[in-house]
Order: sequence, then C-alpha cells, then structure tokens
Amino acid sequence: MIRVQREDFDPGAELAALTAGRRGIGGAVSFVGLVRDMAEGAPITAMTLEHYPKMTEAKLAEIEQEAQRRWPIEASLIVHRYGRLEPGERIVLVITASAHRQAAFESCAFLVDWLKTKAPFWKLEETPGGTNWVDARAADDEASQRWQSSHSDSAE
Amino acid sequence: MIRVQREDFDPGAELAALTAGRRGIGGAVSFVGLVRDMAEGAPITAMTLEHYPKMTEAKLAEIEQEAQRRWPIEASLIVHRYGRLEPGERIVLVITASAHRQAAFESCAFLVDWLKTKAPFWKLEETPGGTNWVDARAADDEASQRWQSSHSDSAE
Amino acid sequence: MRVLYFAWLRTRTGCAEEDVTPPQGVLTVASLVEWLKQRSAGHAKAFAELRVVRAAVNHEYVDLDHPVRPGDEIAFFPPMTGG
Amino acid sequence: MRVLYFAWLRTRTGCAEEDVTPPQGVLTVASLVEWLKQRSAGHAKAFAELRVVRAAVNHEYVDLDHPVRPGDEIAFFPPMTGG
Repeated sequence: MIRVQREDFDPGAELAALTAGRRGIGGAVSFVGLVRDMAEGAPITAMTLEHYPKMTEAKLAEIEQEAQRRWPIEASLIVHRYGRLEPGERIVLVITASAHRQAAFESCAFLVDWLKTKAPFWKLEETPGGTNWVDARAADDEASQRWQSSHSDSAE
Repeated sequence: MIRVQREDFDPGAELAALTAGRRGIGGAVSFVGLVRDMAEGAPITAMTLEHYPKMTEAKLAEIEQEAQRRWPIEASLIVHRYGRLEPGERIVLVITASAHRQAAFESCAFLVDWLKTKAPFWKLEETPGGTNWVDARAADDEASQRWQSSHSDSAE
Repeated sequence: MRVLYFAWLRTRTGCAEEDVTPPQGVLTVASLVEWLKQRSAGHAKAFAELRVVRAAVNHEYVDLDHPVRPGDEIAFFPPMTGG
Repeated sequence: MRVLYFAWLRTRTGCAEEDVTPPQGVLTVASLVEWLKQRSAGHAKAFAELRVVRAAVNHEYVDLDHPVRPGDEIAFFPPMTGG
C-alpha cells in the first residue's frame, strides 16, 4: 500500500493495521525517517518536501511491486509526507512483513534505499543562513545501486 | 534499554518514547516478532516462551552494548516477552535509531540475530498433535555468525 | 507541450508549469532544453549544468535523447532526495 | 551447588531446580553431568545427547570443561530459541 500525504502518520497504528489477521507473519520491520536538527554539521530549522504529485504514487507503487517480486512479502506499506516539517517530525514510514525476518529486513532496507533515489521528492532545508536544496548524496546512489541486478530493469 | 515482561507492548508508543526529543535521529528501524500459525508446514495453536530470569536481562544488555559499540546508535530498545502466546501475538520488539539509516538497519538486524542464539529463551510449541520444544535452527546460527569478528568476543 | 519544473529548476526559472509550443525541429528532450534556455536568463541558469538535471516525459524518467511530441508533459528536476 | 534445568532438560529431569552436593571429585561441568545422570532415569535421558546441551555457571555461558565449585549456580538447557 502507498500513501502520499501532508499529515503525520502513526507508526504503531499503521503496523497494527497492516499485520492484523495475517498470521503467517513472523516478523515485521518498520523504518521511520525523521527530520534531523543538523545536516553535515550545520543546524537545520525546517525541511520542506516538494514532490511531483502526478508521478509520486505511481513510482512508489512500482518500487513496492519490485520489492514484492524480489522477496516473499506478506504485507507492505509506504507512507511519504510532503510539505514543511520541523526537526523531530516524521517524514516517511516503510513497513514490510514476512514469514521470516531476513526477507522483512532486506525488503525494508531495499525500499528505503530506492525511495531516496527513485521517488520524485526534493528536500529544501531552512538554516539560520537561508534555504538550500539538498544535494543528492553519492552514498544514497551507492546504497540504491547495491540492489541492482539483471532482474531489476522493470522498476527503472 | 531492556525489558523482559509477560505483558504485551505497544510498538508505536515505544518508538515515540524512544525518539522523543532526540533530534539527531534521522532513521529508526523497528523489528516486531510475531507468533505464526504455522511452523515448517505444521499448524501452531500456541507458543510458550520460557526463560532464565536471573540471566535474561544481563544477556540482553550485553547484546545491546555490543550493538552500541559497533554502530553509532542514538537510542535502542529491546522488549522480550515470556509466557504463553497465541498466533498473531507479539513476542519481541527491537528498535534502533541513528543519525543515518544504514546504522539503524544493520544494528537492528544484528540485535535480532544475536537475540535468537544468545539470549536464554526457549520456545515450546503447541500443535494439534501435542507440544514440542522448538529446535535451534541452523539458519539462525548462520545469521548470528555473520556478525562475528575479532572484536565480538566480549559479548560471547 | 506542458513543461513542469521542480526544486531549484522551479526557483531558477521562476515557473512551476508552463505551456510551450516549440518549433518543429524540437524533437527530443535535449533540443527542448536548448530551446527553453532562450526563454529567460532564469531558464538559461536552470539548465546551465545539465549533469544535474533529470527529466520525465509523461511521468516516466527518460534520458535527454528521448523524443518529445505535442501534448506531452515534460518535467525537469534535480536528482531525487526523498525518503 | 544449585542446578537449574530449562526447556526439555526440565521436562526430562522432571525438575526445574535442585540443590546438590556432589562428591569432591566433581570439579567440572562435565563431571557434574556424569554424576547427575545417576540421579534418575530422567536425568540420564536429559543428558543422553550432550551435543545439544548448553551450560551456564553463575549466569555466564561456559564449556563443559569449566570448573564448578560449592555455591555455584549451574544451569543446563538446549540451544536458545528466542526472538
């Protein structure tokens, strides 16, 4: 399941709803991304997430389908916020649940890595010295690329 | 933080409490282990977790300290239940939070892997055909051993 | 064609969306970019460093040699930084 | 010494905890096991397959050659299956 929203989300309620009644689930892994008050040593006062509404949900659904193709996932959820957020606020929630923990851990890490480089979101940081658009990190490209394989072209 | 308890826990409330006010956290990874209704193709009606009370908290604390030594963790929590649980019920919660998501993912997976082989818990399954003690899985030993290094002796 | 700009491409062009009718010779994303650069100093600045510009045509990521046609929705943006 | 049994070692011995006073020659976990096996058929069965028996002395995991002393708490259990 995919949701793109301005509002906050409740990670515990989402997890409970996703796993309810699915008794083949042995492990559920959740990732919550939060706005930090520092980036590369400089203070951050707020972060605004811009996105491409007509494209965002479709791209997130493609990424989720790719994870379901690669791992035996019983249930999954991506919730991504947009708009202006302050330090400590939640940005993104990714949950994957599977019979076995390894599939849940790997697929959740995969989704987060691919989100960062393949979903049409851009971050504007506010700092005491002004605003600046966050540069894509080379480390995120590398994290995303470690999941590449000959089978992954469909989600490109 | 470590807790060993008979009662259920609320993963969302635990996550919120653990990350509250810690604005250096960029990502929090949670693992929830659940009782499945099947094990190796056979139906499970309940699962009883036995543990060694005088040893459990100390061993979990050692494992948590080892994770904190290996990764830059801002906050972590292990909650492990004991007693009789039915399919769909939560068994264990592991949360790790860090400035960066990779440390959070790796340290959470590490804690879950080590829990399985180093914390003094034993599972008794109830099936329609009777009860049986769950065998340690060779796969869990392998998962635990992938984290071995020359530095890890202290937590053995 | 409808052209959309995101993040610093939007702030540099001063424009989130615009309808454009490029001349017939504009057949690819790359030639559209060259034509858009002439619209304003802001457009020229937005496309000054193509290495950090990504494009989508009709909601699919594409390379600069991808064809563009009347009626297409073309978006320009920097590398994504979601999650 | 206090001896504790967990999981199927508890069900086979029929005992969760017992205080024992082994003879002076019992100086290691291994020799304690040999001595405990003589207490009952259940004890003998519990320790029949030592490959799948683990031990702790005073709350630390140990090998079978670890020393035991009067006053120690010695626990026997199968490989752990938590998480």
